This record gives sequence, structure tokens and C-alpha cells, in this order.
Amino acid sequence: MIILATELKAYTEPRIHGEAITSLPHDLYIPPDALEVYLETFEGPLDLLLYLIRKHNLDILDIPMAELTRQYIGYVEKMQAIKLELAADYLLMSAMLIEIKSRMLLPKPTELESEDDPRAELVRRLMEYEAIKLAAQKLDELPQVGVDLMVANAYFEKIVEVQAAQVSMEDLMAAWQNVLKRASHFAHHKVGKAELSVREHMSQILRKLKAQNMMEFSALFDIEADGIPKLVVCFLAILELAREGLVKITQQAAFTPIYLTINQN
Amino acid sequence: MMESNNTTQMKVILEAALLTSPTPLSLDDMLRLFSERIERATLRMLLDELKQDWQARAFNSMELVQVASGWRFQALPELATYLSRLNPDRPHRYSRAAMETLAIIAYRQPVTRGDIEELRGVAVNPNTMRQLQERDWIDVVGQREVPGRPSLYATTKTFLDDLNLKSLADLPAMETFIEQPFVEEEPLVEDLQEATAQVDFLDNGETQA
Amino acid sequence: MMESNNTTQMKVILEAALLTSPTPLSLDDMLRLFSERIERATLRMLLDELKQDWQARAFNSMELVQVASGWRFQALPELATYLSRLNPDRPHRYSRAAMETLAIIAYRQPVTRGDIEELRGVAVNPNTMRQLQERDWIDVVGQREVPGRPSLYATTKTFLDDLNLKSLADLPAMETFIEQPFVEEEPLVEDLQEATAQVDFLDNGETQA
Repeated sequence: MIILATELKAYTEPRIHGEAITSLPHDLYIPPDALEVYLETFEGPLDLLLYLIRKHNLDILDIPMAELTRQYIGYVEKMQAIKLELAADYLLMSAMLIEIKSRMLLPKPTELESEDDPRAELVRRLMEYEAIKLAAQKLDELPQVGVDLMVANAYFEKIVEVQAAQVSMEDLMAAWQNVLKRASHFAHHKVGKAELSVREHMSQILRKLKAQNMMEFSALFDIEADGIPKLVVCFLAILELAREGLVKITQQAAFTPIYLTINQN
Repeated sequence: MMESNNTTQMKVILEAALLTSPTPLSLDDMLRLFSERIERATLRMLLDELKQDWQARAFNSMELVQVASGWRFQALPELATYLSRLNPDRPHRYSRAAMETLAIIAYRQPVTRGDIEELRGVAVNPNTMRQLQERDWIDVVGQREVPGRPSLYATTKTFLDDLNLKSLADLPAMETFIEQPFVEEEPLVEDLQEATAQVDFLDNGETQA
Repeated sequence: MMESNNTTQMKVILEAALLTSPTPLSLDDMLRLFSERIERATLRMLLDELKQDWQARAFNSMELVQVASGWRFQALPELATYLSRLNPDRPHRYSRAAMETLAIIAYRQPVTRGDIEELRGVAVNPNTMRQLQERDWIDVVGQREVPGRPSLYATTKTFLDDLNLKSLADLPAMETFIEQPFVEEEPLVEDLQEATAQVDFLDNGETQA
């Protein structure tokens, strides 16, 4: 149990070879065999820098330059085999620190403005990162639905209201095209708008005859309302109905009214 | 915060658990809510009380019921109609057979079932015809005077309304035969219309044409 | 069966809908509950009444709250301890890396992966992004018009709902450094002095090595 407690502590305080990182790493040098520890403990070089600044009051600029450079190169050489893509972030940071350092070593023009401080960019990044890090902690502390917030989810008997299928013109056309394709080997048709009108009138006339049993021929035409094309269509429909044997056309004598009935034979 | 050491507090916890659980809670589930040991009899009594509390509400929406796998709150049956409006079922689609049958009736009306079968090459499912009739998209307009007097089907006004058509003539013309052995020149009404138009045109005194 | 023609009945229907819906209900959702036309103002008034009715209960378990995508009933926070005993395998909390990524997207949205990497100083794990997208907490809202057209990420309404927030403005305030990491503003002259000393040091080192 004691061991467990120590291990838990080690998880929060990074340890290398069982030794807590307290003074480490003054020179920002991470021994390659400890790299894994760093990668797991810190969320990246910014995080590591923040840790060193906050916990150990590290002055990141008080680093022996020659030593850092030498270690940096050795580091790259030893790192070939390890998680290079992750370590690259650390290397980039080292390079950035070296750049800052070297720029500070250069003699500066006399009219140097404060924002030209080579450290300004690093400070900005550190501040922004720390703000995000704190925000992430606060976000994590918010109650989460399903974890510490339970939402109402009672039951109700769903009434299945069968909704009528929606049919679009495209659906209908596609279906008709299918029928035509399959029927093409034994029939041929030319279906135009006009023929459709005739067939529609055939249905209408049949409906009327069904309701009234017998109708006078002239009653099927509305000469006032229908234009000539429609009257012609209506007439064609009657002829078609007669041809298909669906209606019977009768006339008692010449010039007497013509009657239409549904063919009952 | 409250201790679950008296029945009122236990009822509050039970109510919250039952209202937030997506599945019914068994007695064993509910016993797990409390750190203290509770008799199942006590729990049953509390559930009965809770049930009655809700029944006694002046304007109530939910009831506590026992189902096979445990207890749950459910909306009163008379509210189901309203609640179902929140997530209406997606309208289902007609089968290919139904769509083809409908198309044949629309383009070839009036037709018998035999006509449809001949065109589609397969028997027509009576359910399909019933389905379309129940929708009030097709109806019987007569019988063909042949042996058996088969019903003649046609599309209705409702069909035209539902497809937003003024008349069947608004249906797209289909002359799509992949191969036509020969093209029969049938006199079409369109031709007649044109002819009449031509006559009118001439009557108007345009002698130039 | 009841007609929803008075406010009491409407409140009953609203209560049932809100207690049974696993997701928050928007005003538009709730308007769909009623066949009659209802003003949004009326609906808001009813919701306020309902909220107060529940607050006024002698022994209450749930509260009506408004979150980003609408209204919902949720168990009072103090009951969470009890309710959490029901399902020990609750959704786990995210890793620090995931939470930092989420925080950047939440506070700086819309952002690209490059922006996140720049801010955190490390490469973004694609699994982290996928995890957050699968939870429906973030999604792609567009592309930045730069070479490569990288995706722009933003947080979703579900993210706000799940964290019990009405809008992004309700996110905890961002804190910046209370104290600067480099406290002392070094005068230019000292810098120069230090620099010269450093150069000496370096020169010594270089020649030795």
C-alpha cells in the first residue's frame, strides 16, 4: 500500500530513476531514457516550461548556452529510435530558446522598443497556454450530463401514426419507365400528352356513367366551358370506350338522342 | 445535503432515479441507490406511496407503473397523441411493385388487373391494389365486358391533388422505348389541336399561309 | 380525452413531453405538441410557471432548466451522488490533452488543428479530435481559405447542453497570468551587460571544446 501511495505521488511529481524532478532540468536537457516520463507527465514543452517556471522559479534565460547547444545535438542523435514526432516538439522549443538567447546576445540598436524583446513571443505563448490550461481544468470541473447530471428520460407509449407514403412525380416516372423497359420486348407504345388526356376522359366518362347509369351523348360535352380541343378529346374518349367495348352507344331512331350506357353484356 | 434517513428523502431519491432512468428499475437497482441496508418491503411501500402521490396530483402527467423488468414512470396514455407529434414517423415508401402498378393505372387507365399483369409480367398483389384504393388514389370506374367482368381501375382526383397535378395531361409524356421495332404514325389529338388552330388561323383571314 | 385548450392542460402536456424527452426540447419542438397555434411568448410563460410549480414542491427531485438547445428536466445536483450509484460505468472524463484541445476549440473557435498545435506547442492526436467529434461536442464548421483549406472546428450545442450551459458566454471566464512569468522588466543596459558577459562565456566554451 505504501508503494502504491509513492507511485501515485510520483505520478503527479515527475520522477526519473525514482528521483523526483525538483532541481531538474536546469539546463532543459532531458535524458533520452527519461523522455517517456516527460511525454506522459507534460502536455508538451510549453507545459514543461510552465512547470519549471511555476514550481521551481526557473529563469529560463539563465541557461548556459554552450551546454544547451551541445546537449541539443546529442539529444537529436540519441533520439533516432524514440518517439521522434513527439520529441520534435521539445526540440523545437529548445531551438526557440536558443534563438531567443542568441538574439539577446547580439548588440542591440539603441532605439530598441520593448516589443522587440526576443522573449516577448515566448511570454505571449506561455501566457496563452497557461490560460487555456486553466480553462481546461475549469471545463473539466463543470458538471457533465451523464456523469454528475441526470436528465429526465421517462417512458411514454409511442403512438405509431402511419404516415401515408410520399410519392413524387420522379418516383412515378421512374416506375413507369421501368414498366416500359420491361414491356418493350412485346409491345410498343407512344404515350403522349394527348393520349393521356383521352385516357383521363375515358375514366371520367366511365365514372359519370357509373353514377347515372345512362347519359345522353350531348350531356357528356360542355360546349360552353370546354374548348374545341377538349371536346375533341372527349369525343375520342367515347370512341375509344366503344372500341374497347366498355360503353354501349344506342339510338332509337335517326335524329333521336344518342344514349351511352356501361356495357352490361 | 439531505441524508436518506427518512422516507420522504428516500422518496425524493427514488423519484429522481425513476424519472431519469431510460429503462425500468428493478428493486435491486433501487436498493443500490441507498448506502443503508433497506428492506425490500420498505422499498415496495415507498414505491406505492410515490405512485399514490402522483395519482393525487391535481393535474398529472405521469404515472408510476410496474412492468416486467421493474418500475418506471410513464406518460399517461391520453397524452401519447401529443407526445408522438414530437418525433413523427418518417413516412414509409411504396414498394416498387406498388409504384409500377400506380404508374400503369395513371398512364393506361382505365385498366384491369389483367392489363397490369400483362404489362408488368407478374401477378398483381391484391394488397397493392387495396393499399392504393385505401389511399384514395385509384378506384373502380367500371367493368370490362369480357368474361369475368374484371374491374377497371383509374386514378382519382385525390391522386392528382396529392401529386400536385391539374390533370393527367400534366404527367410527363413518356415515349422512352429503348428500341421501337417500327414507329406507328397514329393521329394524335395534338395533331388535331394543331389542325384546329390552323383552321382558326386561316379563318382570321390570314391568306398568306 | 382532454383538449389542450387551457393553460393547465397545456402545462400537463409540456411536463409529460419534457419528462420523457431524452434531449432538450426547443420552443419549436414544443409548439409541435399542440395542434393549435400558440404564441412563443405564451409558451415561455407556461415554461416559467412549470419551473416555478416544481420549485414550489415540498419535496422536490427535479428542476426545469434552460440549456443551449432548449429546455429539460434534470435531477437536482445534490441527488447526483445517489443516482450515480445506479450506473457505475458512467462516461469517463477526458484526458488532459483532450480537455486542453476542447478548451482551445471552445474559447478560440473556430480554429484549425494547426491553431491548436500552435497554442499547445504539441501535435494534436487525431484520436482526440475523433473522440470529441464522436461525442458530438465539436464539429467542422468550414475551411480556412489558406493553402490546404484546413477544417475549422467549433463546439456544438450538445457540448453546451452536456455541460449545462445556455451559451458560450456561460463558459468559465478565461484567466490570464496573475503574475508574468518574467517579473522583472530588465533595463536595456543590464541586458547588454549580461549579453556581453554571456558572449565571453560562450567564447570561452567554444575554444575549450
